[in-house]
Amino acid sequence: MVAPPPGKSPHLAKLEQLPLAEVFEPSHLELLAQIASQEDYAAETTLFRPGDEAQWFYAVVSGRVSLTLQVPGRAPTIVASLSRGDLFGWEALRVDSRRDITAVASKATQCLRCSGAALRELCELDHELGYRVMSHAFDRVARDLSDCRVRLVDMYGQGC
Amino acid sequence: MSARLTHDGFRRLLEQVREAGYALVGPTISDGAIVYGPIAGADDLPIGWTDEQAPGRYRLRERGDRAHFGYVLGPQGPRRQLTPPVETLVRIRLGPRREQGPRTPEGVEAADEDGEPLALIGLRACELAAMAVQDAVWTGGPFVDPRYARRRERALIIAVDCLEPGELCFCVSTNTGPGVEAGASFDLRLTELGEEFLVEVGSERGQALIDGLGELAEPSTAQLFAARTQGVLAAAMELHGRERQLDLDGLPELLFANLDHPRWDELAARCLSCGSCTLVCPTCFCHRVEERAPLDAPTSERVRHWDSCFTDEHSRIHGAQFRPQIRERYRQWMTHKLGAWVSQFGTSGCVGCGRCIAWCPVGIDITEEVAAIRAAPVAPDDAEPVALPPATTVPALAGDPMHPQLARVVSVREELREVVTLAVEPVGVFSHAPGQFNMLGLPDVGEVPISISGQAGGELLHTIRAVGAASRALVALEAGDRLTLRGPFGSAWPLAELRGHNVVVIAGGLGLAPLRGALREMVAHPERYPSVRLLYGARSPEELLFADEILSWDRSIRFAPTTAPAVLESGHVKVHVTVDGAAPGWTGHVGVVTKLMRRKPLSAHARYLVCGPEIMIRFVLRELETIGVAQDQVWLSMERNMKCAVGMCGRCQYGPHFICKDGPVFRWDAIAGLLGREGF
Amino acid sequence: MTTEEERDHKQPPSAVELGADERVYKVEMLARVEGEGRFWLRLDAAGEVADAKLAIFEAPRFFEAFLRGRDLEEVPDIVARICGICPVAYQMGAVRALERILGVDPPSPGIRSLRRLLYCGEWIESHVLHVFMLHAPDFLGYESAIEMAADHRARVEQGLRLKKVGNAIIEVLGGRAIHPVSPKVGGFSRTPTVAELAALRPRLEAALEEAEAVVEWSAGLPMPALELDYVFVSLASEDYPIEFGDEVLVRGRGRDERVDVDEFLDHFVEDHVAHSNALQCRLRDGTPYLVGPMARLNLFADRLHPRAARALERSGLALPVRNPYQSIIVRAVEVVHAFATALDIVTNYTRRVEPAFVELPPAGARAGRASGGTEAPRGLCWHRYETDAEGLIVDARIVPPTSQNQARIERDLVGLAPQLLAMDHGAATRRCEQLIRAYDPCISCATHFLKLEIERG
Amino acid sequence: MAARPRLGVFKLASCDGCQLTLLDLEDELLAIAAAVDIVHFPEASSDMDPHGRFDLTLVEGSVSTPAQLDELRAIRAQSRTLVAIGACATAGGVQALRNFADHREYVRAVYATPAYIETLAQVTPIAAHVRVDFELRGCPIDKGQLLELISATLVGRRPDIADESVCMACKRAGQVCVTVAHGQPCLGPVTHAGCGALCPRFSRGCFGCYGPRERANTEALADHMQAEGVSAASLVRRFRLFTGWSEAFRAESERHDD
Repeated sequence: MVAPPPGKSPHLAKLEQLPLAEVFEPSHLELLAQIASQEDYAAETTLFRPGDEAQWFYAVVSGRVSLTLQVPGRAPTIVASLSRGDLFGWEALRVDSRRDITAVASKATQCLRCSGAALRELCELDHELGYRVMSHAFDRVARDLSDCRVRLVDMYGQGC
Repeated sequence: MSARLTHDGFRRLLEQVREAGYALVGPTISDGAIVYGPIAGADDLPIGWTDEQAPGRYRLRERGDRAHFGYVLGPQGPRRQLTPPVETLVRIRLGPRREQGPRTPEGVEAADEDGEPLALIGLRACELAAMAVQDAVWTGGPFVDPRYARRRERALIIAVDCLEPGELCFCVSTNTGPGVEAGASFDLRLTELGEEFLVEVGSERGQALIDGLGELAEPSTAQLFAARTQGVLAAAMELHGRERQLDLDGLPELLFANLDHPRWDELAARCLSCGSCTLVCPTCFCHRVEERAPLDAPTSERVRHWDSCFTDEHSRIHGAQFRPQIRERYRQWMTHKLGAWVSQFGTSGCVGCGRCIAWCPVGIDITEEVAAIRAAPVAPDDAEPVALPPATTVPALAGDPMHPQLARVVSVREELREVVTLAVEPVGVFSHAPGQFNMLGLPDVGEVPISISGQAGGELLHTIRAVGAASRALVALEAGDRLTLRGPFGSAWPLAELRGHNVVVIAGGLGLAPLRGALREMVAHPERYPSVRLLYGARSPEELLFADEILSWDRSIRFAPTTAPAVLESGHVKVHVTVDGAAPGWTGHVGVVTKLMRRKPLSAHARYLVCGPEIMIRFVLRELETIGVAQDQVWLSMERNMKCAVGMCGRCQYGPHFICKDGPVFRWDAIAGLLGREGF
Repeated sequence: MTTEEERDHKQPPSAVELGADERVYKVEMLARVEGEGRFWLRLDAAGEVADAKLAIFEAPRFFEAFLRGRDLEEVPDIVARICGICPVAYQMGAVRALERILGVDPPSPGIRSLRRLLYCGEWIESHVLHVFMLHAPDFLGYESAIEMAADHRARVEQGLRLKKVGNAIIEVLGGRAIHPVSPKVGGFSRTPTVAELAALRPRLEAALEEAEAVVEWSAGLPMPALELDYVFVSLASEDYPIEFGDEVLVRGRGRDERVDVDEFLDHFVEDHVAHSNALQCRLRDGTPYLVGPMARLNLFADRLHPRAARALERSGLALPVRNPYQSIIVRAVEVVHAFATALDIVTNYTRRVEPAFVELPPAGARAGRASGGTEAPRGLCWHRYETDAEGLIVDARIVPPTSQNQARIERDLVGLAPQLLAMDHGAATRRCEQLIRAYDPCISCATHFLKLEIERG
Repeated sequence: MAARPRLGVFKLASCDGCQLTLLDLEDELLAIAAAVDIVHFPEASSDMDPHGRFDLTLVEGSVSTPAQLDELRAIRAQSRTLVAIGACATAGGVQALRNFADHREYVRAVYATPAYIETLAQVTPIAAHVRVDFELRGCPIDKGQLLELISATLVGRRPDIADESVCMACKRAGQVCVTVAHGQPCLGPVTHAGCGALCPRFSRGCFGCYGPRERANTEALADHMQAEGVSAASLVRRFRLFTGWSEAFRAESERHDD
């Protein structure tokens, strides 16, 4: 187990208010806050685009982030929108991975972000923390996957 | 009063009946079977003939005596006479052919009146019981079919006791025979004893006929004893002793608990799904309604045809087939006949006549199938049990529910691509409750159920998407055109029950239309509905229905970047919108409606109204379950193949429910066991 | 032979290099005939016929092969499918031949008269269709009866009305006008009740009167002059030949010849010619001959129903008829004969014919070989079957009327040639097509008997 | 007035009976001719335009020669709504019986003069080659259904032609079942309705000329027939008739054909 470093991170308070705080011990939150930084994005700022190295892992504090897919020859489509509490940029949890989607702040947005490498290292050091990060991540990804499946059937397109 | 009647007396009785203005319908030999058909008199009866029956087998045989009713049962009961297999409901005068699309209606005429009243001769106890079942279907509910009612009321019934039940009879199991009980609905009852009949009078009409025969001998006690005790009771005892029985005890629950029994698969391997059982069954009533509008004919007709739950068409709705497998079709028939029937009509749909066994081309025996399931029930799976609600009791409505009015299109508002709202002006005062639907139609193409998406003064709003031929034709109507309208039908959103509660409305796609009336009501009355939230999902921002109106309910939201981001003080209504995908610039939510539900903390104590495609409803309900919302706090609106809209055609059956009559708005617990189940 | 070359046989010589002053009349797709065919007539510089062909490109259907191995009781259903216009002709020919094998020929007088009634329905339906819908527009200058209806609506409606009565007869007896279901070896699966036939009577009476008037109308149509020499061939019977007859009468080569139906193939031969998917039938010496209404009337006018005989007399048509265009009048006369015969049968039907069919010998005793002929609307239709003991078909031969007339049609085109030289090309081509149409050729029938031999081993 | 919809009638390998059904609509023919422009119908009119655009095309017959295949593709290319009419067009028809001959033997088949004849190895329904908008069944098709088809197409709705068993029509007609009451084998339970239960009305079993209905449980029917004494050879012949090349009937006949 890794002991939290002395001194409170300035981001801990923000982190504690996010829904993900529920799954972590206070000590874990402190550790996470240590590697996190707060970023403010003006509307229309692009956070990353396909091909970029997947360096950062994000949590939305306020505002909105749109994930957009660009299919050549077609207008770009927003496929998901993220708001307070949502996590994104999961690619950063994998080693040497790249982005395959565009993330844009669709209005003035504040995020907490941490480096994927730092987070992976932290998880490696503290398996209890690692387990919670990964099971939380799994829960969110599983829900996203389920939502995606629902969208596959283009359900609103039916009669009714 | 009872009397004795010789063969000659009986012959004179029939002559009298004919002279009294009745058309005689009685058993007569045709194509190698004894069928009910028009007869001229007693000579046309199958005197001296009987029938031998076995599963999938029927043969005539000479008896060697002069018995007039010495046979068991023909292939079809009097259902044929009371609800003809093909019957015109209304005629609609048509306007001129137009450049495009169907002709519009100009007048509605009732179909022709019947001719002479019928005298139904030779009906057995099981057939009287079947008639009572059909009475419940056609005349016992909130709607009355005037055609059936008229024929039934006018028909003279001469019933006959069964003294020699057939091989396939099991009426003692269903308590519908073999003797015709004194209280049954007959004008005269005959008991055939050798060369004469005992006749019992059951009505004034019957009495008058007997009186017309002059002085008749009264039966002795010994004769009465021979008829009732030795005859009927002995027949009943014999039936009791037989192997073929149908144990009705707890049968609805047993069948609905065994929807996944392997026996259904075994059945499906043998069943031809030909529909014969349903069309020989004296209580089946399913039908389809067709538009008959031949080229350039000046009128079109709405015609009903006997249909069957074994046909493809019966459970089809623009492209979707709810019961594609034979297994599901047979299961539908049996669970309805022996199960749901009880909750719908207060009686089993089986009267033990054995016709479905005899006339099944491969001899499937319903009693055997039930026995097999009863002998080895499978433990109910972890799916919710199917609730079998008591029959709905709604006050009767007057008039012919199949007779449409001609309503005028006042205006057409294009909502979305291929979606319009028709403002329609009905004739006379029209009142409805939000959630109900109307049947809108055009005589060249047919009728479709369309929910009422609002009422503005005398104008009824219907929001329609062009998906099938009929809806496409409706969408193409213009102001001033006329269409046929029947309604309002179905259940409504429980607005009264919602008072004082926080209400969450979850809608998807066009599912907002049936909810709009309720939402308008709640928006207008903050004092009754302290908090109203609408979660609405659509495919894209362009496909958000009623966008302007939604905006007016909650000024804090904005749909499109063009809308000014002015945040007004929100009232008691809060609207959240999500889309499946959007072009850049959209600042609203993207994702399915269930994701939106997770994002907006929802209360376990609120009341929920849900409408949208069935698949969305299922996911929404799963989410509500997670939150811990009780089933009695959720109402949802279902869609199926509504055709008659009054619970008579059988097409929109959903387990024990008729969606048109018991729905479309259901409380979750009523249909929880059925949602997402294959074959329903 | 390559595919290219093969096709050439059925193609008109449009691509063929024409010599100077050669003339070609051709129609790529014959209209208002049943089935698909084309013709061409090529005249050389001297105006002599170089080539006259009726090419039938309707796809062959190999019926005789399908029949092999089928139960003889299935034959009436199968042969009906040879032709949608004259299914009854095939059914009746088949049951005659098969009943002769089984020794139940005819099953009973009642069944025979119901068969004649059924056949009358088909004659009416087929002839009326031809007279009003297919042929008459030629004489009045229309492309179709539908176009003709714009100016002659009452006439076209009359045709439809008469045709409907013909169909009604078939429907009462056989269920449906096309491929009726009741005819069977040994009789019918079901015979009509007295009431069912009686219901036809008023319609037949009215139709008969109308049909008599049609004869006069047809005789008044403007008709091209043409006189040709024919050998006439028809089934012979005690009556005007329809559904029954055991001999074939040949007239036109000196003394009348009579041929037993069982010896038909000893006197008539079928050949496969390159330009046609149908077999061509000729007399053994190669002479083309004519079957159909003109042949029947010329041979048996004395056996016409009196009302038809009177109608013929009133029409002024002189016998023997040798102008093929006049066949429209002959058909109209036969329609009267059919209506009058049908009315007699219906009037005399006072007891339902029962049993509807006679029992056939049991399986194991059904072997044999026999022929049967009937007079289809278009002429003699001849069948021969061989069965094994179980009653399965071992061999089947069917000679339909149109393959018999095919060689004769080509000969007619040759006979027409001298008239064409003086006409403009379009008119001459139309005249040729009209000549072919006068035969009411049933091309779909004609093509279905190419033999499919399977070499085994 | 807008141009009338253009109707084309074509035939491939067939007996002409289905297109004759159009001419057999004696009471409605002139009304149809008024409502649609009959552009191509060689059996009825010499005014032919096979190259037009067709709003409704009726095709009779099955594909049995290379030329027919070319023609069919050309017809499809010009047609808005293409309807296959009859057993030949929808199931191959009686001529598809030759498909059951052993193929190797078949290619060595000898005709009277084989070189003159061109045929494809197999006779096929038209849906095997081109998209078909609707299949009107029957050998022959039913007049009433044809009229319904035309009426429906003119107003843009799907024809109200139920894919249900012959038993449904038979029972509605009040006909006594020939199987149950007379022991006659009958294909009615597995056959598409439309004929009005004609054969049972004429005291005989259905022989399947409308082809299989949806969910045709041919196996159950054949097993039952066999139990009642129908031989395997007879079962093969019963399923192998005018709609014998349809998937359901073909599979069933092959199941009994050793």
